[in-house]
Amino acid sequence: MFEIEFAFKILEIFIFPGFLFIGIISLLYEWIDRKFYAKLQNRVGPLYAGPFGILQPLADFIKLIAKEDIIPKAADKILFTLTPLFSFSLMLTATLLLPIIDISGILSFNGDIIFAIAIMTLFCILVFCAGLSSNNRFSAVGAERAVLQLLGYEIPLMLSIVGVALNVGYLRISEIVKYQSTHPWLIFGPQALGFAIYVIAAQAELERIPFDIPEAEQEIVAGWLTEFSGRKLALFRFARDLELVYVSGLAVALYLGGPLGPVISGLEIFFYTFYFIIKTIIVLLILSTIRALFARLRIDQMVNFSWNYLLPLSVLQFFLVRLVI
Amino acid sequence: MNDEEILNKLREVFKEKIIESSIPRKNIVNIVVPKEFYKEVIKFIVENFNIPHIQTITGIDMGNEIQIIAHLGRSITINVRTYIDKNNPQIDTITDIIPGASFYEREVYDLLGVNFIGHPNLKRVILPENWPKGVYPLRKEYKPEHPKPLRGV
Amino acid sequence: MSSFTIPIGPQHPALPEPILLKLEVEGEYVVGVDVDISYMHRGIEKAMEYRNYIQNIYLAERICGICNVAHTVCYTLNVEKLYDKEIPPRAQYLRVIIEELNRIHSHLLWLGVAGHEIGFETLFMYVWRDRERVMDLIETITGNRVNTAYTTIGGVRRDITSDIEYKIRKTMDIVEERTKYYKSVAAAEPTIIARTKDIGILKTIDAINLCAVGPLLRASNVKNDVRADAPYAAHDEVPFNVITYPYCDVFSRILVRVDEIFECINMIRYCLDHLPKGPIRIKLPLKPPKGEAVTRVEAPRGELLHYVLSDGSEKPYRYKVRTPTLANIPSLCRMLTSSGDYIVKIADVPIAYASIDPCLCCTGRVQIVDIEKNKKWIWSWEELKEYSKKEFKKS
Amino acid sequence: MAMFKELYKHLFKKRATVLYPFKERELVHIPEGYRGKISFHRDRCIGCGVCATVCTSGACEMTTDEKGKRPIFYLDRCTFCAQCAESCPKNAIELTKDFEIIAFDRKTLVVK
Repeated sequence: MFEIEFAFKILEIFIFPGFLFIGIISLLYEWIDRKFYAKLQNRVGPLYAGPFGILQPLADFIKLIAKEDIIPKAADKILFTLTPLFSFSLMLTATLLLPIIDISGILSFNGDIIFAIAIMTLFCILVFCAGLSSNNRFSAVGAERAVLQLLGYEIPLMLSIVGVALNVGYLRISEIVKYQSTHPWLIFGPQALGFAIYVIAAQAELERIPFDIPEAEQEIVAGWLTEFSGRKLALFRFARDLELVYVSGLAVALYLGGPLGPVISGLEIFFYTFYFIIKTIIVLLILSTIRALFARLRIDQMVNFSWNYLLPLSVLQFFLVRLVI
Repeated sequence: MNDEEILNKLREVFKEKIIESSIPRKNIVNIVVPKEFYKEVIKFIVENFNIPHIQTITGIDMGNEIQIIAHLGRSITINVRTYIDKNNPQIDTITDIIPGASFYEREVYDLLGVNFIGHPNLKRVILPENWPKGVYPLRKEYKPEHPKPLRGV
Repeated sequence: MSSFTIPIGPQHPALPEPILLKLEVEGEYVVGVDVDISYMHRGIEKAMEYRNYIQNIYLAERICGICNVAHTVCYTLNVEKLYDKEIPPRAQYLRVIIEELNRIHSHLLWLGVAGHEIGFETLFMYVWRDRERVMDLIETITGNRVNTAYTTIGGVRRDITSDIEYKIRKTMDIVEERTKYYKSVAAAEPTIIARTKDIGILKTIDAINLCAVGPLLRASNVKNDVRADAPYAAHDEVPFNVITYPYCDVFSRILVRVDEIFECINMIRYCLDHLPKGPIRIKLPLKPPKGEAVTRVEAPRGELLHYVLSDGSEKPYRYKVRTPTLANIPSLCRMLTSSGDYIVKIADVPIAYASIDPCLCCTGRVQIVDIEKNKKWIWSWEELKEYSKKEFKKS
Repeated sequence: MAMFKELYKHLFKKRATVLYPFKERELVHIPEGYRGKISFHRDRCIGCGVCATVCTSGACEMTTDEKGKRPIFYLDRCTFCAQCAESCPKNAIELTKDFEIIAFDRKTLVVK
């Protein structure tokens, strides 16, 4: 019996809903993001690879893998080589926390929500290392900006997530999802504000307009990514896609009731997966709309914004939660 | 102040220092001065007619000498021109009177080899850094290698 | 804090054309700037001395792709002054129409680029889509989208039929509506205001002293426009307002350019209403008489000056072009340098740079023939193929 | 937030892009009088050589064939200014509406 369970666990981690599944939907989400963004701008978006260009992210990935991999002479070679690998594996591990086919993810333990927050910060620190290790001026400025930006959005992000934990009374994602199966979804209530703060902070975490300051193309070329090429760039981009899934999946688990919904018994896995995808896509579309709506802020304006508005709002939300309970 | 008043005033003040003067078209005033008085005349124009704007400085290779024209003014164009020796092309700078003339003087320096005495930053502005010294593209003796387009397929 | 240099350019995503801004940077603050504009030199002034006056129309047009009409209008007006002949009024009106159309397309292009520089991709996409209507109109009138080749020595080359006139009026209505919308967006969108207000300040006194021209000068609250000060073509008959704004920053440059689009639209409508009848061009001989002429026109980027010295032959003895961007570069250096309370950050450099609407291919015009003595600058086709094969095998 | 309404209006609008090279070729509108590829009428030409004189880019060169002098056009250098067509006294040169002149070999871009 133990062997079969073990084999199932392996299958879960590697095939479904583990690495393979996550990898496929992360590429799919990149496509949705690009296509929707293009649609909002009255453009076409990816078009030629596959039907409606659906294979374009995969094609980009393969193309980058095949390209020449350049390590600058002045770079710190070990760090420069390892940061893409670390960030990719970090994000891959993080996605195991997401509840997809069940109320708990593949990885679930008490206090995993703290782990989930830590991963986001850790990714930013990897970005900083990547920027510094390439020993390029643009990268250095980009890395510096990434950390400054982290100082801006990290605390509101944490407070909004902690607000959820406070509401439910557990520091465990599966418990939060379970709570929402008996109660209304957390977004209906004082947590709506928390959701808004989470989405804005997530946009900063993902470094997308209006918070794409660390890789602002027009100012510092590609920011911390400037020197990366070939496989390393491919891994970073894949890590970004995985992060997109992770961030939106976390939003779903925390505020939108996780993968839960009306099901026909016996087909739970199918329905849960379906609901998960639908809900994450909704979050994704919100993120894409924000991306199309704004101009990029300057780094000092971003930090000002989050300390002047986001932080007081998240503290307010914190108190609201206390009052309601 | 219209063009004729300006010309009369200039004639009145500088008298024989102005070699030649004319109004070829409406609102254009041409005066020719020796290079010693070039700066003085421009200073007078800038201060007395309230014309702080320089349109550009044109340098022309006239064979044995180089002609420098400073086009001043906004609504009325005053062309102050002077001739300098081609073998020893030197003239006073006017950047201290009009700061905006800096780039025009550098351009003339770069392309015709005119030395503007007193310019704070007389560097190359258009030619590449490794362009040979003493070769000035806009002088007539400089013949480009490919003045005509390529021929045939 | 020790400072270090960040090179922006000659190749950089924010720069459509090669320029090198050597920024002296302390952290995020820019403390000094050095500009190198020598990357786009094509030797047009020298090349003009080797071509006849007809050929030079098209060479002058290629000084700049975006404001090419301003260059051809300036060139043809300049050469016509040598002949001292009266140009038919209908041609002058048609020149105004095409020039103002060109200005609309240039300002819309700039608005899109400004959106792009502050990371507002959506605005960029929308503005450029609507600019296409103006481009299509220019194509209908002249036969080409960009290089119009419309004005020629002695008049213009094509007439406007009633069919085209109807198209122009219709498009003008659409463009006016869209521009109104973009103005409301620029005035209401907080991120645009945050990124452009009090950025790239050029005080009125500095703008005058550094001889700034065009929208840059008008945004610093100086009422100056060549079309009003020294009218050319039919501008003395066509009424328009000179737009000025007093804020002296990038935001005020946006407003100046957007408002100018409305003025252009009104001027085009006026021209269509009052288009005189008659011929559109007169034939002039190939060789102009001896003489010289200076002409200034208001290009979309500011005052453009052409100077010609003719020695009576079929080629000009000297042709000089001073483009608006060169005139604005001293002002740019002032804008990008922090001094006292005024602080420039790296993030502000692209939009401040873009706010002068730089056009570097206008600025450089000198021929580079050979840099090293033994190396051929112009390669034959076979040589190039050989070279690429060799390089390919090496790698 | 100023563009929110506009963005969602465009969700239901057709894209502005024309999928030109592979599909929707019929949507590419070429106006009358477009200056495209040159077509040359040998029978009208008198070999005066004005076109070669006025050509800015040296795309037009004079040669001789069995009927006498005639111009030859190199489209890879042509700037499509139509000055040659305008200067031609016999209207032997015309600019067509054909704008697709991409070729693998420069030799195919010669109008004889």
